[in-house]
Amino acid sequence: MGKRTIVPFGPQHPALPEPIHLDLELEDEKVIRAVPSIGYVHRGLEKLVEQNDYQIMCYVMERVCGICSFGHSWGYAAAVEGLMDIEVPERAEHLRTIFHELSRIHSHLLWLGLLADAMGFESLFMHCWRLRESILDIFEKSTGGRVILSFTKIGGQFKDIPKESLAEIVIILENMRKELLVVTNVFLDDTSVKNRMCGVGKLSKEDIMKLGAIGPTARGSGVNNDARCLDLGKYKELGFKPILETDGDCYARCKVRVREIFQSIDIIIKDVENIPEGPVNIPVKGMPPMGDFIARIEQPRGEAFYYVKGNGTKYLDRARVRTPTNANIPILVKVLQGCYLNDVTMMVMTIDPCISCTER
Amino acid sequence: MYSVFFLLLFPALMAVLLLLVKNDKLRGVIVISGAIVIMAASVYVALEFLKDGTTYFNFESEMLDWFMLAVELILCAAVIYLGMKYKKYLASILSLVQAVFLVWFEITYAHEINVLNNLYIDQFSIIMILIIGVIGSLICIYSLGYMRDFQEHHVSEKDRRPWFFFLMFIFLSAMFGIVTSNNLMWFFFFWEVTTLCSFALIGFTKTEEAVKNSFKQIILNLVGGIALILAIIVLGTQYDVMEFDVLLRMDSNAMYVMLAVGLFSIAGITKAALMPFHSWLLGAMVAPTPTSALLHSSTMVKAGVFLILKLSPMYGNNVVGYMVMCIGGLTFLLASMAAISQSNAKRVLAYSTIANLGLIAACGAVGTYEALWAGMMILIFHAVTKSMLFLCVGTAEHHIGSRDIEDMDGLFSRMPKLSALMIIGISGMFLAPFGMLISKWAAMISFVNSENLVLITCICFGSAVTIFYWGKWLGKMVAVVANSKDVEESVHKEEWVVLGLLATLVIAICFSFPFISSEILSPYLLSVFGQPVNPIFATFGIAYVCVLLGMLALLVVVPIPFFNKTKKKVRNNYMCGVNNGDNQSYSGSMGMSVNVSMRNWYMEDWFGEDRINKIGLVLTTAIIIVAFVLILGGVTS
Amino acid sequence: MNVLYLVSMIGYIVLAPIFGLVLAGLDRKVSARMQRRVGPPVVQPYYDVRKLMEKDQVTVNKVQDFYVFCFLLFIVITGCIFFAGGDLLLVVFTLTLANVFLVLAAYSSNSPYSQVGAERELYQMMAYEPMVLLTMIGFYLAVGSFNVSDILNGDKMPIVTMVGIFVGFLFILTIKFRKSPFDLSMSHHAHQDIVKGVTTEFSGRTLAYVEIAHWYENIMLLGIVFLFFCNGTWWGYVIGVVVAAVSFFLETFIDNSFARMKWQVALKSSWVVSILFGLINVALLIWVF
Amino acid sequence: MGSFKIGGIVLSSAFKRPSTRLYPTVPRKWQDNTRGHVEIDPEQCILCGICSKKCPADALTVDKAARTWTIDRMSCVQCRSCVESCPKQCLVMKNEYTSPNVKKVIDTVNIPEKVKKEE
Amino acid sequence: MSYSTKSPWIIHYDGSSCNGCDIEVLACLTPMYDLERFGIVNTGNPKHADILLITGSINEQNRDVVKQIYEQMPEPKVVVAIGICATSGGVFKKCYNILGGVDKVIPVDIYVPGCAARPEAIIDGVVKALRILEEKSKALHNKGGKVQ
Amino acid sequence: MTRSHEVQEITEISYSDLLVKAKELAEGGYRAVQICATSKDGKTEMLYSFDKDFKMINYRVNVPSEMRVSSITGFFWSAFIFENEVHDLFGIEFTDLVLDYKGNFFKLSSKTPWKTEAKKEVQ
Ligand code: NFV
Ligand code: SF4
Ligand code: SF4
Ligand code: SF4
Repeated sequence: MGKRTIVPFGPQHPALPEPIHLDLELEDEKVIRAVPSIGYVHRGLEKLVEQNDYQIMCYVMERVCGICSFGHSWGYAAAVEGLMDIEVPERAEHLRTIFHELSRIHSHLLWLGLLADAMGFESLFMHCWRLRESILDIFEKSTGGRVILSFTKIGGQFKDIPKESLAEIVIILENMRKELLVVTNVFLDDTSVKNRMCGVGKLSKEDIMKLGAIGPTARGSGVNNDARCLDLGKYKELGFKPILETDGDCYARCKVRVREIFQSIDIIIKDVENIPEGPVNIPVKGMPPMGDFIARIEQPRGEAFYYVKGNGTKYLDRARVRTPTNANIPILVKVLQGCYLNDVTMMVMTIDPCISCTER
Repeated sequence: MYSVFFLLLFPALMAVLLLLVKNDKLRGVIVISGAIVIMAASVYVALEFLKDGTTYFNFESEMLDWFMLAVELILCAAVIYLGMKYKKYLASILSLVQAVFLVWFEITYAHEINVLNNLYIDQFSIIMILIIGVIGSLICIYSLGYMRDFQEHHVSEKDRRPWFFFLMFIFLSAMFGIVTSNNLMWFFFFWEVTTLCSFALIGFTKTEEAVKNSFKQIILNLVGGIALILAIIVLGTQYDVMEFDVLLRMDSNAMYVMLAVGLFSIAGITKAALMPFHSWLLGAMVAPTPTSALLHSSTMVKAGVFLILKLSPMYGNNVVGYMVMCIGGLTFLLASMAAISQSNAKRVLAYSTIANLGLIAACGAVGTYEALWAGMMILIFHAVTKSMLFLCVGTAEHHIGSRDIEDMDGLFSRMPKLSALMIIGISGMFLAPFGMLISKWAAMISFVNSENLVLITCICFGSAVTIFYWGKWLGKMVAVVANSKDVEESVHKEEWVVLGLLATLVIAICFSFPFISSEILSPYLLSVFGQPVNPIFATFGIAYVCVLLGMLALLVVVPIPFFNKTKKKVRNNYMCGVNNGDNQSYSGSMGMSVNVSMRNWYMEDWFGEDRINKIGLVLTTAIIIVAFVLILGGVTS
Repeated sequence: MNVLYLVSMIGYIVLAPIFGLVLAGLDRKVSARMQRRVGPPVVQPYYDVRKLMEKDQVTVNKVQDFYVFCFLLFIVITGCIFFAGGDLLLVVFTLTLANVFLVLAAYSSNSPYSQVGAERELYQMMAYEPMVLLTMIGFYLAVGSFNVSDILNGDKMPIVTMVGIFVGFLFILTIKFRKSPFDLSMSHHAHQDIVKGVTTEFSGRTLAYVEIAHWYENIMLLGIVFLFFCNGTWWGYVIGVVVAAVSFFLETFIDNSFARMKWQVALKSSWVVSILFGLINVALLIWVF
Repeated sequence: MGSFKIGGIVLSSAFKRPSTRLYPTVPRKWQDNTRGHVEIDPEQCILCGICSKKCPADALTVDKAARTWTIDRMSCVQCRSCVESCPKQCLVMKNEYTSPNVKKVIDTVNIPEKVKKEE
Repeated sequence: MSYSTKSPWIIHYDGSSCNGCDIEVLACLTPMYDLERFGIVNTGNPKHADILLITGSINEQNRDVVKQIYEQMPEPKVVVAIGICATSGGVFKKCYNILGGVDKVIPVDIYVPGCAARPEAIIDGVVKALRILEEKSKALHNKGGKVQ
Repeated sequence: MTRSHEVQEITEISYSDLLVKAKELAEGGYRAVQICATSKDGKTEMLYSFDKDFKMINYRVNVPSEMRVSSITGFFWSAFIFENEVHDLFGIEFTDLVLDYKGNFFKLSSKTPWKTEAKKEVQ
């Protein structure tokens, strides 16, 4: 009986939202070995720094990923601003925080939908994505784009969001919260959903620490490495506390994200109350100097790392982004071992690799 | 009457002859001609006695009795010796116990009992004779080619084929004896001979495993043998009875009768490899395939269920009835489950055999004419189909070098003809228009009619499980694997002939089952139960028979327009877009080219052999103990 | 066999696909509405099948078509036996045969997804088969006959003594309709870890056959639901039809309200249900009623 | 047991109006900010070429000699970089997107010479 | 009227995209836009699909994948390139690992511009693709099985 | 006006110290955040980042001229992903890489595209 079923999983696969490839070696339905392979999305966009000046590069950077695009533009801008020693206006920083949290909500809702889809729960998927549309409407209304916002530039934001619009965002979010409560409750309480997630894909605290996993994956196992605890953004002022769960299974990871949605709503509402008036950008002059700079930001999927290296011209030497998924692939490899075929999608989803982020 | 003697003696003669012949060609001629004669003789006997119904022969000979005793004692001595030699003392002890009982009984009681008829023949015997005569002989012919290959694979060893064929033919002889003995002592004699033959056949290869398993067989079967002799002793000492026909007319609710029937049942259960005694049959799989086919499909184990079916009128709603029903039902359910976890084709077949024997036994134990009808039908279909499957696996094994189902990937592309036969065989075991299913259907109806909840449960769940393990095997074979080589040329002619004949038989029996039912089974049931019925039409109605036969015909006709005639373009399989241009491999991770490989489910966690066996052992042993406690306590119904 | 049964058999052959497709269409429409969508037109399944027929015919090997055709053929035969008032056990066995053909078709393609799908399909058969058999046995015990025609004209409503079995049957209907908690081997809508399971390698006409076979099968299964309410009177029939329709939409509702469960659950739960509802009900039928 | 949490949503949804925007039948109203496509006011353009340099997707070509301003509609990513950087503010981002097409659309705008002279 | 246009099933492949267009395609299937109104089902299996929606550009590694998916789709079939990446490579045009738009490896029937392509644009694109599908379907039946 | 960046702590260490430091950090419970390579003027410099409780330590290491670096995957298994990537993009060999994709991590249209400047120097 030495044989095993070998199932190629991806890059094109209906249950996989993204082009990743796994060779799954199965016995019955148990995964004995899983070898991942990526590279289907690798574009090499970091190398575009040689052709785009550091300002235009911001547009390129936000196209690292269409889901967390706002975060990418912020992270990159923050790194360049740090390098050039630019102080960003207070209001811009607040706006960034608000939009970043909005995109977290949209990303988590998108993720919840895909999770539901991965477990064959079509109607839940539909309802999640229906709710997500209201966030996209906010985006479109305020920035003109639904997923790629092009809202951030070096030195601040392109435009201001008027007070009324901010108030409107709050109203939309408050309305959404009610429906969200019902929908997310399904994830937390429904028997069939729990059947798929509880006890599946257990990751201990030690695993997480050893493999350097981050984001909700880590927080689901009780490890706090939420980069929002760092200085960037207005989180400290808003009294941010990371959300931690301890079970370390798919359910815990899902719960972290569900709770984060509500937390983000709270953060936004609080921020809208506190946002000061003022300019939203400052004119940027000069070139990035010699030297390098690191910025870290908490993306929906975890901490992202930005590194820029200037050389005194308008072209940077190096712009590097280490995205959350990149750090989470090892844990994915680990967790796939010994699960069942029908859990593979669960595992992949709850660790939530975003391949276009990973490969840039 | 002489024709029956011929049947009993001729195979034995052939056996002795084959023991002396060393030349391969000559042996071939003898085996084939002998087998044909046996086949012809059994058909002749069948035709001769079919009209007459039950016939008894009073054939008495003091000499013969002593001869039998002598042979039995020699055999016992042989077992005792071998047991000492291989340090299997349990076998020696059991054999000794048996011998003691036997001698004691012979000396004290047996000679005072007057036996009216030593031999008999009725419709049931006819069926058994046909099965043994036709299938058994075909297997002998098949063995010729198979053993030639076998010898080639084991060149270094001494050619012990004469011994092999000797055993095969003796076996046939003994089997004929079992199904025609009315004298219980005779029955016992033939019974022991089959046990010993099978012992020798299982140990034929003399490997360590073979020896171990052969002793497992002999130990378990000696338990049965002791039960048998005890039963005879009980009957003899209490009622002065030593004849089947007398026994069958007795009131089974009398305590000692019940005890005897209980002991007979134990003997039947051991021989039929029902739980808790089933493990010997699995061990028997080390033997050359024809042996397995002979032991498991048509003969040895059939002797066990033959006994139980024969005793059917004694069962029913009484303690032994329930005991055998529960054991049969549980065996059916549990053995079917265990079959799921097996990838060795022969073991799957073995478990399936155990399961079906359980079902047959359960049918016998229900004690109604419907159930008996179903049981006999299953017996017939099972014998034909299973022997064919065993032989198919044997042939496949010699050509693909493995008896593992996992290696039968796309067998359809590699050995198309053999696969076609195998597919017929497998479908014959569980799919609708084929005989097995018809009989299962009848069994189900009879179980429901007898309102036995345990049996209803067992058959419902057991059938479901059966679908799974046959289905996945079938699936393995039909998979179309491109670029595979045809390895069928080297199959021996004898093998083809036999396989072809068996396959024809499988289908022919399906078509002729209304005939078998009305001409053979009904008269028998009438004589046993005294009810003038023809169960097949009572339970099904002629319309359904037509429907089934129609379906069968469809299955023969429908493939014709399809095979190799599609005009469709053939494209590659879908593999997430990474195939390497064909269906054989795809480009996987780390830049490797990964070969596609497929494995069936075995669900080891749920249906693992050890787990199931443990459950079966505990349950069935408990049932037996409880039953005997009840019987000895005087509770009979 | 009387003429009436012949008529109903032909009626089945002609009308079942029509009802089947409308039901399938309604299913999609209602599902869509449950998801706050507009959904496709009700006759969408018809368009789908016509489209599949029109497509360029492609296959992965030469024998697959045969198996799929047999699947369709035997599903239709099953339905015919049922609607001609035939024997329920025969219906079950023929249905099994048909399903085995589907499994073989999937196996024959030798593709990993079909293979896993086929395996799961067999596994599901193992899960629901006991309950199906118990249902039929229940009918026999309640009405005294395995014949649909006798049950149809029986004078008591089987459901009265077969509530447990009815519940159990509804449970496995979820598997048979390939609806959400147990759409393991192939799913009509939702995405799946094994692509399209058994139907992964079917395309064009072959896929259309599978669709049509499902229409036939669904109607036949609803026929069994209907049978629970027959008592030989017209109002019994009306109740039967209504309940059959309701249970179809109940399945749609369930489909939309459950995630696909782990595969282990399918066998465990359906066997537990078979024992809890089916077997106990059968026991009651034997000993009490 | 916390089973069956979605039943309510599903059932009530079945009787609510679908939330679908019936797009092709009911045309979509755009937000003011919606980024659709870039349009030029040829009167204003001075052919300085800054926009083309600032375009991350290389969608713009400014040909001084031929006095044309060309946009490759199937390359423009609507980033508004050109709009932001045009010194004459002659580029605007319009709401409507370039409609899908069977071939790649390239729009070339002739920049009238006289306008520039007038300035 | 060919039935292909009444029941166009799609398969969606995400090439080297940024996910922006990818999720917009998915959004099209969800309640707000609901492509199923047109009978569209996201099959995820090339063997069942009529329309191939590709988002993102082509790189070295997914080139064969795209080609293979396209080949495994039975005729008649159309390809819709969604988003600027898929039409021309967009901002990534100059990247070392990007070969360009989808038309570099398979014939594209409809280009849907936008970064990200809006759901409305995707719907427009698919509706236009249906017309092409219809023509191809006719051609298939007239010429006895040969398209292009 | 705000300037809310974390403290930048980048230490330059010599290549020979790399494994020592890595071991130290691994034992201290740090996690590997990233490995970034930058090539300039034919030289490649690597930036290793580690983090523990929001305290990030960065080491800058200049790659030896033979472009072979010993892998830190012995201490930080998860770093295989970064090292394989750097290997494919920059052409740096890692010795003792625990999970070595052997250049098949990415399938690229040109080999080691980031190594360009080194090539220039060779020319
Ligand atoms: N990984 C990742 Fe992203 C996120 N969140 C990030 O930087 O999604 Ni595409
Ligand atoms: S559009 Fe503006 S930036 Fe472009 S060439 Fe004309 S004036 Fe210069
Ligand atoms: S909007 Fe952006 S991509 Fe489009 S032309 Fe302007 S600068 Fe280029
Ligand atoms: S076109 Fe834009 S949004 Fe779409 S994939 Fe490309 S970069 Fe992302």
